[in-house]
Amino acid sequence: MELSTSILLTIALAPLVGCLLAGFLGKQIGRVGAHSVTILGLLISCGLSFYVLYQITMGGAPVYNHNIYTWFEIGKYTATVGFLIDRLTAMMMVVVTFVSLLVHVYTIGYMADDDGYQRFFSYISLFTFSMLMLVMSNNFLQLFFGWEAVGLVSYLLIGFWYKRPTAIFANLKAFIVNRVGDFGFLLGIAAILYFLGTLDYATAFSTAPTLVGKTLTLTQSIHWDAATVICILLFIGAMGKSAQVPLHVWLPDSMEGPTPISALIHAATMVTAGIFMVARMSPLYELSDSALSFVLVIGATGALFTGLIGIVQNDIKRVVAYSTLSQLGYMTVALGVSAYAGAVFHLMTHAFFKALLFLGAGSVIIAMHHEQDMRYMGGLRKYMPITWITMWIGALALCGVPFFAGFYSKDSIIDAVHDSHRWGSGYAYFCVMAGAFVTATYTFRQMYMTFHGKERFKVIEHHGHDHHDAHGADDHHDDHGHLEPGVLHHAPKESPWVVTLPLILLAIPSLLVGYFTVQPVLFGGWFGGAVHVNEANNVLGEIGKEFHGSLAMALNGFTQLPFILIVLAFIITTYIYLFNPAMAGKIKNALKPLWTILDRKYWVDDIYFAIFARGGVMLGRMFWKGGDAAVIDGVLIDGSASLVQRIASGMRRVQSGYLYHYAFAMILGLILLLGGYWLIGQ
Amino acid sequence: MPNFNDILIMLPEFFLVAAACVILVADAFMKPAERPFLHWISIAVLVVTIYLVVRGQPSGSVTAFNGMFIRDGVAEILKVFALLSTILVFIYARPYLVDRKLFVGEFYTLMIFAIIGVMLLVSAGNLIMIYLGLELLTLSSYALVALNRDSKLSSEAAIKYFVLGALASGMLLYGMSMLYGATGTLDLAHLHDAIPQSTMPHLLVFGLIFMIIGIAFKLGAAPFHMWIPDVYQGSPTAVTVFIGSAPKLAAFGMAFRLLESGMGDLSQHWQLMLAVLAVLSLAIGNLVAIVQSNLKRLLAYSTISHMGYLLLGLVNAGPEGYAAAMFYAISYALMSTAAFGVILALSRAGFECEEIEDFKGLNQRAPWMAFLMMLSLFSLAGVPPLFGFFAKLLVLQAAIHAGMMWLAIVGAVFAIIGLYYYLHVVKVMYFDKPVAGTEVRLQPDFTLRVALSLNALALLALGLYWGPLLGWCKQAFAG
Amino acid sequence: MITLSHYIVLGAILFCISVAGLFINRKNVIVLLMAIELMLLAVNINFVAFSRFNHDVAGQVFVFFILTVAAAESAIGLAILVLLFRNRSTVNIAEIDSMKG
Amino acid sequence: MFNHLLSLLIWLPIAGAVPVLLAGSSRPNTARWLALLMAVLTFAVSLYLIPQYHADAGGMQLAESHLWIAALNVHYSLAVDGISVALILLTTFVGILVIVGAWEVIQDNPHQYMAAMLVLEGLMIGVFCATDALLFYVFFEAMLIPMFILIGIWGGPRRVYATLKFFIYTFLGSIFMLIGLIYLYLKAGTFDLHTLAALPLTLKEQSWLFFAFLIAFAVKVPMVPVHTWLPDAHVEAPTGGSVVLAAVMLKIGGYGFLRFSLPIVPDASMQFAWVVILLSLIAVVYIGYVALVQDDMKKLVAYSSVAHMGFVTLGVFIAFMLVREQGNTDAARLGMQGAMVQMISHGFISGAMFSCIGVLYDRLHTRSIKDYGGVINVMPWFGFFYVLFAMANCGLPGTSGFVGEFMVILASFSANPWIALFAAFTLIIGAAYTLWLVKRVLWGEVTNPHVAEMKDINGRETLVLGAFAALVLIVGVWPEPLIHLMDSSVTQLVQVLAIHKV
Amino acid sequence: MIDPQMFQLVCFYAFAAVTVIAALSVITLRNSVHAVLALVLTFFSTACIWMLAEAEFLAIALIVVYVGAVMVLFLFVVMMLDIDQEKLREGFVKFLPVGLVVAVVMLVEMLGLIGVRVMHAQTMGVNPATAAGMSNTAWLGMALYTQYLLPFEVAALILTVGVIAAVALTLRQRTGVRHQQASEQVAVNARDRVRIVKMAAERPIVGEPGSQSAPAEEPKP
Repeated sequence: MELSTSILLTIALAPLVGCLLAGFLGKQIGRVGAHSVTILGLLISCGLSFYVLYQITMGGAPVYNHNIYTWFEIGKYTATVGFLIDRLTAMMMVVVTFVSLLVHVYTIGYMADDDGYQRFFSYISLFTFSMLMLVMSNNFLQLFFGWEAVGLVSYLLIGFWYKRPTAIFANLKAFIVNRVGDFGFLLGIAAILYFLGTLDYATAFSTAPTLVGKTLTLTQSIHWDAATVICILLFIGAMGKSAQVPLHVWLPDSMEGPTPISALIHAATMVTAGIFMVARMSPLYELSDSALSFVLVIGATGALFTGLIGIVQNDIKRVVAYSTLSQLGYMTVALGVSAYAGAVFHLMTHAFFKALLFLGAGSVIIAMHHEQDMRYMGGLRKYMPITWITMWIGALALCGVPFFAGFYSKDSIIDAVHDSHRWGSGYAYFCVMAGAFVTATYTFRQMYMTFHGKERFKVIEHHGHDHHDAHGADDHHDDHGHLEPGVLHHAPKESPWVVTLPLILLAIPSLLVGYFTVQPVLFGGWFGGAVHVNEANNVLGEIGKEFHGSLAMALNGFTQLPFILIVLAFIITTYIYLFNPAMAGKIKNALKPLWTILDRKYWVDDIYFAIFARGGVMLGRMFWKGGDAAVIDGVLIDGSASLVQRIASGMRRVQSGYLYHYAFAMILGLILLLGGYWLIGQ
Repeated sequence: MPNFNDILIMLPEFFLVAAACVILVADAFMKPAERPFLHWISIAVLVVTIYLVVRGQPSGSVTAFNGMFIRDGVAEILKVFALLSTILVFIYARPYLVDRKLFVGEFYTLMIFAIIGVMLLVSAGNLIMIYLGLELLTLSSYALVALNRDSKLSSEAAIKYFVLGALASGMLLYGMSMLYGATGTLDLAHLHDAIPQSTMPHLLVFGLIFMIIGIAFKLGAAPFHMWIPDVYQGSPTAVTVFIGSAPKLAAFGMAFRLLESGMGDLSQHWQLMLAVLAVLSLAIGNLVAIVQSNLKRLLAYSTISHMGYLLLGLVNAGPEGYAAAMFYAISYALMSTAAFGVILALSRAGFECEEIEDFKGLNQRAPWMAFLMMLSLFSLAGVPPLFGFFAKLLVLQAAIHAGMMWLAIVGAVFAIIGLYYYLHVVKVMYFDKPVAGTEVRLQPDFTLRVALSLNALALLALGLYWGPLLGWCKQAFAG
Repeated sequence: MITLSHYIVLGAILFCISVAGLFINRKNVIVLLMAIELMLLAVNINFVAFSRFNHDVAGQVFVFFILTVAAAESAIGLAILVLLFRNRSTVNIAEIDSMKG
Repeated sequence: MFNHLLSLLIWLPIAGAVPVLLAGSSRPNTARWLALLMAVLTFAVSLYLIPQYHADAGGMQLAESHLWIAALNVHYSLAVDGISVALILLTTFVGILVIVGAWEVIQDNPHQYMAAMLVLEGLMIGVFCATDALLFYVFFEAMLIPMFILIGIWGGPRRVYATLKFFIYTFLGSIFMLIGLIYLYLKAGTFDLHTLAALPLTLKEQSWLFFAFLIAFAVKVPMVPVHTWLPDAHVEAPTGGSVVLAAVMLKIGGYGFLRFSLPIVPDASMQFAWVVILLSLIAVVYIGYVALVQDDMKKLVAYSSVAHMGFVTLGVFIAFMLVREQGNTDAARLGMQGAMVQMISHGFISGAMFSCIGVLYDRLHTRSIKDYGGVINVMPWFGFFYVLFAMANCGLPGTSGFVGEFMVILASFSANPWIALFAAFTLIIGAAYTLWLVKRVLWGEVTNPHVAEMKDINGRETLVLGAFAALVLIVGVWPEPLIHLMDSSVTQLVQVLAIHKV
Repeated sequence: MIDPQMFQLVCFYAFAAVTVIAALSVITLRNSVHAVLALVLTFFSTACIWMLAEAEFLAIALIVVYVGAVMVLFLFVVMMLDIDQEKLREGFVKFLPVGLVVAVVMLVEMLGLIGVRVMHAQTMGVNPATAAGMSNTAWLGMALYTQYLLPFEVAALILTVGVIAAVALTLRQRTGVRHQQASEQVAVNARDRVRIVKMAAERPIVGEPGSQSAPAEEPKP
């Protein structure tokens, strides 16, 4: 059965309607009204997404690819707005709407006493709309629209607490770094239009083979392969959005936003847009090995080195954030070895367990009264058991312990890299393998520091309560500022059901989704025509030949190197954080230089800030003061004005007021005319 | 021998001479209280003269008194506008003169004699007539400049004007003598015919140089402009406004008669000289105006630059160029009467209102006057859609047509520099706060207000519809 | 034998003398007026000469008018001079510079 | 059929200025309402253009022509094509908003202010309608007078410097164009643009004329390096003046290129297209950096205007490379359409940005960024609009700011990837300066106690900003109607480019 | 016998020399009166030169008009204005070289351009007046009153202007001087003598009731 356009429009627009209602009528409809309309919108959207997924996979609906309206039409160039619904899209829609729905619910609890409640709901619904536009697009224009729109919402949400200097710094940074990516992305689109003459996916992909042999002339002597140029440019966009090295710097800072956002945007959905995009463009990427090698190396670097930073972080959300960076690296690596399905598969599983981890972290943060420093936590498991258990599920999934969702996706990627012969795959293999150990290390460390061991916070029971009321009406987050870190008003307690319910609902897929879907998605060619892999590059196909069911794969996983590394990490962290907490400090001191490198995040942020931010401002000032003010205005404009003035002042002196000078001038004129005539006559 | 027809041809001039004599005599027998009567009579006389000029205009060109007097389209247009501007001068001047106890009959008689000089000059068909017309005009002007007998500036201006003017007419005469020597005739038409057959051709250009100096002096083109700033500033404003209008038309007429009617065949020589003078005038006029603080003096320098533009038209040396130059002279006469008219309207007893400072915040004190002044200034600056722009357009076009693109570019560059000081005055009127001690006359004479408004608004109206005027100018030179 | 050039050269010399008189004289306005008379005289010599040598009456007629006008001009010039002296008690040109620039 | 529609459009506001002026300073409200009435009437008349103009047919329509100066063969001839219609609509629309925007803000002689605005509006419409070069020039220059007055009287502390600079700069540019036009007139015997377009000219002549036109329009656009009048003029102008200046007046420069440089001197334009392209790219990059470090809000937006107008000139002149070197007329159309859309869109966005700054200025009487901070705390609705326009200013898809830039970048990649590379840099630097501004003004804690007392926007201000916002979004989401309106005209222009005159 | 032409030439040179020297004196003499007298001499010698050119009427007119009228006027003015002669000639020498250079340059230019050599060939030939059978005066008069009638009339206008201007500029009704005008004294009206001033009553100063002054008495006519 053909999918109906109206259903698809409803899916996309329902969140937008919710957003507008909550945003513009927030005061009128109140808090309950705001979350009701947005959640209702999401429910509709999510339900219909599941329906679409069902129709596409089971219902036998053909791929939907239609334009809604024409955006512009100039000669042979047209730009339209339309939807392309295939399995890839359908899966993404489900992931997006499902996680978003849960985040909406979770927000009711998390943001309960925040002033910007309605605004927040409006934003996240807007985000959902944008993300849906991105994934459902059937052309590059709309893709770019969604791409930038999610960036906008991300900007708004990171800076949600706009009074915090760090938040408004982070959101500016996020937007601009993303813009660097978009810069490449837009050029990539321009290149596609130039070479293929279209912005439509279907047309572009079907004519993509004509790119072979075409080159882009940069100078007389430099000619670049067209496909490579296009792919790398597009991937630069993905690097921005999916926080790949070296454009990863914005993601850790984005943790300044409220936690639900970190879960939704900066873990589950938006940051994976780049992965989705590359998978979507697989017909193009398959044309360029060089581009894929580039992708591979970038991804591998991110997978390992950003994970390392996670080990030294103390902020509970930052650990998860670095883990996200690392996992995005894994996905990118998968793309780099043409394992697009693997990447998307990891994207899906990651969406669930990473959202779970973030929301769990958020739950902890609520319990800790918005204290995020793990050094003031510990032993929380007895206060908040549901959070504790669900987070462990997420953590194990993240580490890739067999049977958990993460195992299937991550192990497949490692295998795929192992089997790949692409340039850079050796380096990538090392990175992902080492990354597995690193992932396990920071994950266990985080879990131990948060939930196990001694309590490192103090509770001052009565004082805090009054205080809290008095300032409750003010901003929620300020009333802790004057307290000592780690001092709480009252004991931590388990979060309300609106918070734990999403945790549970996310824990289930984190646990199970891999087991049930790995076979069709990875090896069953589930994506069909949505993802295109050249036969020579089909590493997943190779692996698939050795695949004998999920159970077998999991059991086999226990014997593989990654699991051994996980165990090793488990042993080490357990020893340090459960039995010998002092050890951590000793190791830190022993490896001071290394620790500093990681703590300073390889100084990448500092270098960027110095070069681009400060450098840009300096350059601007130089241009302004030197170029505009000094040269153009100073010399050319005011200079010529004052020159005129000076000449004028000089000339007025000729008009001396003396009659004999006047007469002399006339006579001089006569002599000159006579002389001139004489000279000409000669 | 002259016959009645000759007198008919010269009827406007004869009428004016007669009227001047009547006024002169009447003034002697009038009480001071009856002076306003004289004022109105003078205006009426000029109006009638305009009527006579327009009415009796024969088609084509006719001469009277053995070729001494030419009556043609050029003369007609110049006379009409000269008379018109003089009427305006009379209206603008009256309150000013009354305030300063200068409201005397001599003002009117001398003005009328001057205007007779203008009329004779633009109609001159003989070098003698040019000289006499010129002298009638300048001698009257000398006296007018010195009219305010108790003013130091006035007498200083007069002596400067006199000495330099006499020097200039000396040079003009010297040139005429050379021309006469080379051709043996003083009649312009004969001169024109005799030039190609001259036995002493070198004398022609030699004389030409001296005559050009005479013309340049009268126009006020650099470097023969030195008298202009001092005379403009030193004269009573009522006289300045006159000097800025009709005599410029006369100077153009004289230039046309001498250069084209008389020495058209030498155009290749005088074109270049005029170009040089034009550049100098543009440069000096526009540059030095920038540093002025006295509005009359500023307008004087602006005159110099405007004469530079006028020369751009003459440089063309073709009917189109003359039409452009005449158009320019007319536009300049109208613009300068309007600008000086505002100064006259605003001044009061004991307050000349001629420093730029005096115009501070005029928009708040007298918005309408400020508006009229703004129109005049923008017109002088050559900003469309005002009259002055189109005049500039035509002369630039004439220069380019003559193949002197460089000259047009120079003109354009100096137009920009010139813009600055006009804008400065507008700025002072509109953007500055009024200062104490510069309270202007708030209720100027009714006729003055009406005339001034018409004058300034004409700059706008003519800017929007200047075709007919240009048509007349072109037609006058077409024959 | 007197030729035209004699007269013209004389005229030129007188003209130059008068011109020189105009600007080497830094003090007295009256001398300026006299220099102007000299200049007119130079012109008149030219006219008379040309008239005579061209056998044409016009030149002499012109001289007649120049003489007439010059008389009127002198009258006005001297009147202005008197006025100036009354206002400033001086005829020193070097002191007549209230207006400049 | 009524065939004086264009004349009506031009003269209605100008004639309307007279009663407004006569209302005098003693009856300010009469003047305001009268002015509003006139502006609305003009807008209504301009809306009537849409059904009257046949977008599919293209070409110059609704022509009227009367002999103006017979002696010089100058005609009062008006006609519009799609581009003009779009720009006229922009003008009349902005015309209403500036009058509404100035309602209570201008307390000092409001009748003069309103009258000047109306005159300015009529003259700007005249520029877009004129098909006679001299008539165009007259309107082009006459505009300066009301603008000069607007800035000079109601402007900021350095208004005199700014307004003189503005006037002289523009005059400087246009006077050379005048000489060029005279030269053309002497060759062709007419100022009619259509005839001039058909006039054969040697490459040398074309080159001189090209530079004469270039300087005139480059100043108006403004292009680097003749842009420095704009920041000063904007900073000192009253809000309405800034809005009109940015929204409409700058467009006249771009429009001039289309009407003069392209058809009259196509070969020289091709020859020197690189100059314009280079300057446009410098505008994008260099001015972007300069905008980044401004500490005056208006100056920042003014510089950003320069950068954005760079896309207009870029879009117009890459068309030459595309048509002549590659024969790719469609890409040329894309680029030129992009330039046109950018003109319209920049009209909305810059107008809106300046209106926003006006709102702030009316409350705090400072434009210095450091005096603000945390405005969102007290003015949430204002913040909404401000962020929206800021996003539009940095070209976020879905807003009109994106459309033109997108199209120009796409087209310029076809012309030369390097051009696209530098053009696309605006994505980064544009975001940087705009959002940094937003960060410093809107976000953060309230540090200045005066900010804490600021009231959110009132109904009048909401109307103005809302109207801008609506258009920014409509054009951003669905630009096709606008593009369709101009498409046939752009196509014809592109065809003209291909014609060699030499 | 001396060749008459030679004699004429000698005379010419003699008069020319006198003319030039006198002219130089005009511009260099310290004393204004002397300068005027030098100018008179110049005119005389020029008149003689004109005689040589057989322009008798003009020669006489020059003397009559100039020497007789204009120069007398000059003298009159020079003597009327009490000018400090010594002071006026200071610094004269300083500017002499410049003036000399300029004058000489100009003379050279002028003579160069005039082309004296060509004119050298031009001789006086027959007197046109004699040829027409008239005296010089009649010859001139014929032209003046026929051909040049209009200029002649205009010249009259100019002279009128000269008169008006001279009178207007110099005739002063002295305002500061007190004259007794008997006729007006006799014709005086009583009303003109006494001015009736109406003044507002002064407001009393509060607190000083005694100081309240009586209203000013109205003077009786």
